[in-house]
Amino acid sequence: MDNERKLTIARAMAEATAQEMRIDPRVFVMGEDIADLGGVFGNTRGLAEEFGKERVRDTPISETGFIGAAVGAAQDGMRPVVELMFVDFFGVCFDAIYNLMAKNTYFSGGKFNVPMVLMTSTGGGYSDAGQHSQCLYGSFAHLPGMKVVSPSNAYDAKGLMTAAIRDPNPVIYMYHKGLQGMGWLGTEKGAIVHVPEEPYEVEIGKARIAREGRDVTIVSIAQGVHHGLKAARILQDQGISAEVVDLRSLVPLDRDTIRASVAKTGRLIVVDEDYHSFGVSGEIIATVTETNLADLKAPPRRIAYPDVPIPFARVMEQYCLPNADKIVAAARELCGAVIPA
Amino acid sequence: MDNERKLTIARAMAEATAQEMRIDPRVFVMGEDIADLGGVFGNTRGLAEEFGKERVRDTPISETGFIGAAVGAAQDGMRPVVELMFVDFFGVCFDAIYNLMAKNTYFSGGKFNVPMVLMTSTGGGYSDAGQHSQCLYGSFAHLPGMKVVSPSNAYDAKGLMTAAIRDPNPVIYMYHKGLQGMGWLGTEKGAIVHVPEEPYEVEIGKARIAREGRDVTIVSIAQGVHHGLKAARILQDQGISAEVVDLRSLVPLDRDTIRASVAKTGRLIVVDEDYHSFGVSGEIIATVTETNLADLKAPPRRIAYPDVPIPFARVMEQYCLPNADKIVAAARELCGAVIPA
Amino acid sequence: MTPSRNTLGWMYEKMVASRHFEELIEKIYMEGKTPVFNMANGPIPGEMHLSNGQEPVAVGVCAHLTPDDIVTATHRPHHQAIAKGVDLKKMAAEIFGKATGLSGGRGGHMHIFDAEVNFACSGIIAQGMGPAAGAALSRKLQGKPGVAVSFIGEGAANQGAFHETLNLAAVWKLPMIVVVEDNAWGISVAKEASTAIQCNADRAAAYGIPGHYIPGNDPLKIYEVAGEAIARARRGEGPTLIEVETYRLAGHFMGDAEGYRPDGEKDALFAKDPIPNLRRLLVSDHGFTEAELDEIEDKARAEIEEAIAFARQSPDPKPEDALTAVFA
Amino acid sequence: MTPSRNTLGWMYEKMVASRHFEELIEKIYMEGKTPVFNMANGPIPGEMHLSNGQEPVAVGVCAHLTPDDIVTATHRPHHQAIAKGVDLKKMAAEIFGKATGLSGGRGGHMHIFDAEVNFACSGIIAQGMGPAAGAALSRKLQGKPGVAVSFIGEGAANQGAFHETLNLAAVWKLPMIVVVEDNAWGISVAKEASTAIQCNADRAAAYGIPGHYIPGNDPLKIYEVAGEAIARARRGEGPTLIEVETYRLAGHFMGDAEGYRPDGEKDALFAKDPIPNLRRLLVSDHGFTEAELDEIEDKARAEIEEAIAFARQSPDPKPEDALTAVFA
Ligand SMILES: Cc1ncc(C[n+]2csc(CCOP(=O)(O)OP(=O)(O)O)c2C)c(N)n1
Ligand SMILES: Cc1ncc(C[n+]2csc(CCOP(=O)(O)OP(=O)(O)O)c2C)c(N)n1
Ligand SMILES: [Mg+2]
Ligand SMILES: [Mg+2]
Repeated sequence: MDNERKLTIARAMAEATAQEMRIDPRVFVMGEDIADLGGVFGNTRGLAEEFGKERVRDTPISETGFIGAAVGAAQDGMRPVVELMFVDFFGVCFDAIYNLMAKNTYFSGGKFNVPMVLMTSTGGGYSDAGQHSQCLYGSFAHLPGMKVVSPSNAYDAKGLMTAAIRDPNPVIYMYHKGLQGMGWLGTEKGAIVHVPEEPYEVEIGKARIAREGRDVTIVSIAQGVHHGLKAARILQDQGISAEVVDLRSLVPLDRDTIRASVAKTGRLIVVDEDYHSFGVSGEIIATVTETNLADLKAPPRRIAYPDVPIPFARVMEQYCLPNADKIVAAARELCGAVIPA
Repeated sequence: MDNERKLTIARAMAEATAQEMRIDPRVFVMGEDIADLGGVFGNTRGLAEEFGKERVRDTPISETGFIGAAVGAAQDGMRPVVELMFVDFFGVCFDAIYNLMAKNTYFSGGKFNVPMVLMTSTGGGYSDAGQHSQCLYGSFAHLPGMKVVSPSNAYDAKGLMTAAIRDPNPVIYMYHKGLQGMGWLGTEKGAIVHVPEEPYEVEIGKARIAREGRDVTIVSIAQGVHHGLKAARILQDQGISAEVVDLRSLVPLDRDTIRASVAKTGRLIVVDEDYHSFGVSGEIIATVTETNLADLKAPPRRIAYPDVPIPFARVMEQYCLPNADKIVAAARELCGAVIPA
Repeated sequence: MTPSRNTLGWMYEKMVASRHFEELIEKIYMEGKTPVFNMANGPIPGEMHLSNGQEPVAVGVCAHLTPDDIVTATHRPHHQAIAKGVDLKKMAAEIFGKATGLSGGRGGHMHIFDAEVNFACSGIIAQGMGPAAGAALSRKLQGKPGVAVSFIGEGAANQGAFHETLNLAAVWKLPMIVVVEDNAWGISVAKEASTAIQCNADRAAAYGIPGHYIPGNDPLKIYEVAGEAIARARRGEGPTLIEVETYRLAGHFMGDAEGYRPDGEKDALFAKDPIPNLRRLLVSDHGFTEAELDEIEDKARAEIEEAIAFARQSPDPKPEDALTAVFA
Repeated sequence: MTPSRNTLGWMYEKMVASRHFEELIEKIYMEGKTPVFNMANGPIPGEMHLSNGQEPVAVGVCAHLTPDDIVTATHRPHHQAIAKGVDLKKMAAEIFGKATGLSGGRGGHMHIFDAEVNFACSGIIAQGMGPAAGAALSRKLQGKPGVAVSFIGEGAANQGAFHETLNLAAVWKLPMIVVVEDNAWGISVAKEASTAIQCNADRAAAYGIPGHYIPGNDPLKIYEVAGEAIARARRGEGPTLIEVETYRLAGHFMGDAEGYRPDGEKDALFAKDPIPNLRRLLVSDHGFTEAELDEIEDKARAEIEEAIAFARQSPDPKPEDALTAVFA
C-alpha cells in the first residue's frame, strides 16, 4: 500500500528502542555520539531528547570500558543497548564481548544472564577504506554465546531490535551502513519498507524467503540480500528462477530453511560481503553439503569479499564487492545457461 | 633412527629462534614471562641467557602496547618475535593484530612491510576452562593479511618457525599446548620427533600427507593430526585405509593438497578443535565441494568443538573435544562399514 | 575507623578459612599429579592460583560489603570469594568440577560466579573492571544502593581496561572501588620491571579521584582506608583507587618453580605472614583470648573441611550438560 | 628555545600549505556530492577529516624532526603529514584514490603511509601509539638515532592503548613523544564529558614522565616545549607527554552539521585562527615583511595546487590491483 508508513532502518531501530524504553525502565543506551548526535548512523536519533542523558549516555572513546560496563549492568538486571560505532573497531574491545558478554552466562551455569544488545555498523561500498568498511559477520558468528542478527529492511530491523532487547541473552545487532537510509551513505530503496507503529518481534534465528524460486538458491544477509534480489529479477528475464534466502540471523543459523531451499532448487550461491575464507560462506556451503549432497545439481558457489583488506579507491573496492552481476553470472553458470558475451 | 636427536616442539621453537637471532641482529623477542621464565610454555627457554634481556624482553601485561610496538619495530626494519601467552587473550589486543599488523603492508601499498611473528598457545584438554583453552584457528585465518601456521610435531615446529622469522610478512604461529612437550601439560609422544641441528625451513602454505590412505581423507592441524593418525591406525585394523592431511598452514591454505586427497579417497572428515561453525571445518568442506563435488562418495563430515564455551569439568571438556573414537565412528559411517555396537 | 570486636573476629575467621581452604586445595590438587606433574590429572585439574598471604586485602575490603554489593575478581579469586560470602560448598564443588558446583562445573577455579552475593570473575587480566563499573552504573541508574569493588593485581594496572574503566567511573561518578593487590609479581615479572612508577595509587591523579597506597599487608589499615572509600562511594561521591601491599606466599600457580624470586624473599615473606600477625595483635591490643581465637580457627577450619568434603562427595556433571547453559 | 628565522618561515609556510590543502580538498570533496550529499560520490569519496586550525601542533613539533624520525598519525592526518614532509603529490593522489598515490589508492585519506619519511597512520583511535613506541624501541635496540612522535586527539587519551603505550615507553625509556591535540571535541562529545580531568598532560604522573600542557594553539610555544621533549628523548632520557590546546575549525568530518557546538563557539575560534595570528607576529616581532610572507604563502599555495593537479590528472588504479600488496 502506497500510503503505508515507510521507515528507514535507522528510524526503525530508534523506534524499537524508544518503545522498549517506554515500557521497560531497565533499558538504557550507551555509546559514542549516541546522545546529542543521535548516533553517527542515526539509529539512536531522538532518544536523548525523550529519555534524557542519564538513560542515553555518550561515552568516552573507551570501548573496553563501556562494553565491559554493559556486561556488568546486564548482569545486575539492566538491559543495556550499547553501540560499537563501526564493527571494525572490535579489536579494541573484543575481550569484553566474547570472553565476558558471551561466556558469563555459561561460566555462571545460567545463574547470571547477560541481556544486552550490541549494535554495530557494518559494510562498505562508499570508500571508507580498510578500517571502516568491513562486515566481520564470520568473526562474531564463529564464537559461541552470542546471538548475531542483521536486518536487510526496516521491518525486520524493528522486529529484530525489539526481539534483541527482550532477549535474555546477548545479541550482536549488525546494521549495514548501505541500508541505513542515511542519505550520505547512499540509500538502498529496498530497505525502506512499511513498518507497523506498534511493537512486534521478528524471531531471532529464523530466515525468511525473500523471493521464491525454483532453479537456484541465493543465500545472503543484509546488503547481500538486495544484490540477490536484483540478480533474481535479472535472472527471471533470462528464464532462471532464483530463490533468495535472507538469513536475518547468523546465530542461531536457520539451517533448515537453507537446506529446504537447496533441496528444492539443487543449486546454491552464497553472497557474503565478509571475507571469503573461514567465514559465513564456507559455513553455509558445509551446512548444505553435510545433509543435502545428493540434491546438489552443481557445485555450490560463493560471491564473497576476497581475502584482502578493503581498498579505498572506488574502482578497487567496487571490483571486490559482491554485486548482482556477479551473482547473475554465477547463477547462469550453475544452471548451465549460456553466458552472454 | 633411534639415536637421532629428538626434540619437543617447545625446544624446537626455541632453537629456531636462537639460530635466527645468531645470524640476524634484527630478530628480538618480547612477551610476558619470556625472559627469566623462558616462556610459560617453554618456547623461549635459554634465549634470555644467551642474548640478554635487551633482545629478549619481558613486557608489562599490555598486549595492545607491546604487540602494537612489534608492528612499529617491524616497520622500522626489525624482526620481532612476540608472544601472546594464550590465544584466548586476543580480545584485548586484536586491533594491533588485524588492523595494524595485518593491514599496514596493504595500506602502504607494500612500501612498509611487517616482518613479525606472533607466537601464541592454543588448545585445551587439561581443564583450563573457557578463557584458556581455545584454538581460535578460524578467528585468525578469517582475516586477511596475516599468515597462520600451526605445527603438529617438532620437525615442522622448527622449520615453520625459521620460515616465519624469515618471512617478510606477519605470521601467526599457533602452538598447541598439548603438543609442547611440557610434561605438566601432558605429552603427545607423536609430536616429539627428530629435528636436525642446522637451520631449515618448512614452507608456509604447504600441507603434508601425514599418512597415505585410499578410503577416506582426514584433514586437520596441530593436535587434531594426532587424533587423525590414531584413528587411522584403528581404522586400518578394521580394513579402512585413511589418509591424514596435516595442514600445517591455514593461511595460505593448501587447497590443492586437500582436493587431491579427496579426489582420490572420495570421502572427507575434517577434525577441528576450534568451534564448529563459521570456521576452519566449514572452509575445508566448502573448498572440496566447490571443485570436487563429483568425487564425493559421501557427505563430508566434521568432528569439531561444539559451539559452546569450553567447560572446566574434565568429563564435560572431554565430551566436547575431538578424539580418535569420534573420527573412527565417522569414518566407518562414511565408508558404509558396520558400526560395532 | 577501627573495626568492631565482632568484625575483628570475622576478619580473623575469614582469613583463617581462606588460608585453610588454600592449604587443602593445594594438597588435593597434587593428588594424582605425582610422580609426574600433569595439570590434567587428579581431582582438581587445570591451573590453580592460590591466594595464601593475600587474605588481608579480601577481608579488609569485604568487611564493609553486603551480599547486595558487587565484587569482581580475577584468576586468583578464592580469598575474595570467601570474604564476600560466596557459598563455600558450591564453590569448592565448582573447583572440583562437580555437578553441585556454582555453575555445575562449567567455570572452575578461574570462573567463580555466585549471583546470590553478586560475585563474578574473569581470568583475563583487568577485565573484571568494566563489569564492576557497569554494576555500579546499574545501581546509580536504578537509584538502588550498592557499591562495586573490582579486585585486580598490580600487574593488571598496566592493562588498558584499567585506564578506560577508571576514567569512565570517574567521569560518571560511579560507586566503585578498584583495589590493586600489589603482591610484587605478575607471574615472573617484578612490579618495577613492568610498571613505570612505584605506586599505582598515584595513577588516581589521572582520573581526579582519591588514591591510597597501603603498605604492610595490614588488615586493619586496609579496613580503615577501604571503609572510607566505600562510604564515599555510597554517598555518591565517586570512585577510589586503592593499592595494597600484600604477599604472594605461593607460586604464581601450582607447579611454579619460582626461580625468579631473589634468594631469601620467600623466607622474609613467611616471616611476615599476616595470619599469625593478626592473631598476636588481637590478643595484645584487642582483648581476644587465645581460647577464643582457637575457637574461631576451629570453626573456620571445620566449615572449610565440610565444604571440601561436600565437593569430594558430589557427583560429576553429566558430560552432555556441557552443551547447556550457553544461553539463558 | 626560539625558532630561527628560517624555521619561522618554514613553520608559516607549512601552516599555510596545510590550510590551503584542506581548503582545496574541502571544495573538491563536495564535487559530485551536491545537491544530494552522498559520501560515495565525487572525485574524493569516503570520510574526510580536515585539520583546519590544528596546524600549529603539526609544525611546532615536526620542526624538530628529520625524515628519519618517525611519526604516527590518526584519522586526521593531513597537517601532520605535510609538516613531516610526506610527498605532497603522492599524498594528494592517495586521497583521490589514484594509481600514483602513496599506496596506489589502497589506503586513502585515513591511511597515509610514506616510508620515505617514516610516516604512518591508523584510523583506529590511539592505535598509532603502539607502533610509535615500537619504532622508538627499534632505534634503541639498533643504537640508531631517531625519535618517534605519536599524535593523537584528546578523545584518544581515554583509550586503553594510551595507557599501555605510555607505561611501556616509560618503563623502557623509549625515545618517544606523545602529542595530544586537544581540540575540545571527540566528534560530538566534549572533552569534559569524556575525560575525568581537565588536562591530559597531568596523566604523565601515572608514568613518571614529564607532562606539559600548552594553551593557546601557539606554534612558538609548541615549538619550544616539543623541542625540549625531543632533545630529552634524543639524549636517551625517555618519553614525554604533551597536550596542546588547538582548534578544530571544521566539522569532525565533512558533512558534520556541528549542532552540538554551543552558539558562538565557531566564531570565537575563527577569531583566533592561528595562521593570521602567526603572520601578524612574524611581522611585529620577528622582522618579516609583508612581501616576504606573501611570497612564502604563494610558494606554499603553488606547491599544494601542483600536488592537487597531479592527483587530478593521475589515472585510476587497475581494479584488479586491489588483490595485490596484501603480502610483501
Ligand atoms: C590479558 C591477559 N594477559 C595475560 C594473562 C596471563 N596472566 C595470568 S595471571 C598473570 C599475572 C597477573 O599479575 P597480577 O595482575 O599482578 O596478579 P597476580 O597473579 O599477582 O595475582 C598473567 C600475565 C591474562 N590472564 N590475561
Ligand atoms: C577505537 C575507535 N573508536 C571510535 C572511533 C570513531 N572515531 C573516529 S574519530 C573519533 C573522535 C576522536 O576524537 P579525538 O581523539 O579527540 O580526535 P579528533 O577527531 O578530535 O581529531 C571517534 C570516536 C575510532 N576510529 N576508533
Ligand atoms: Mg601481582
Ligand atoms: Mg578531539
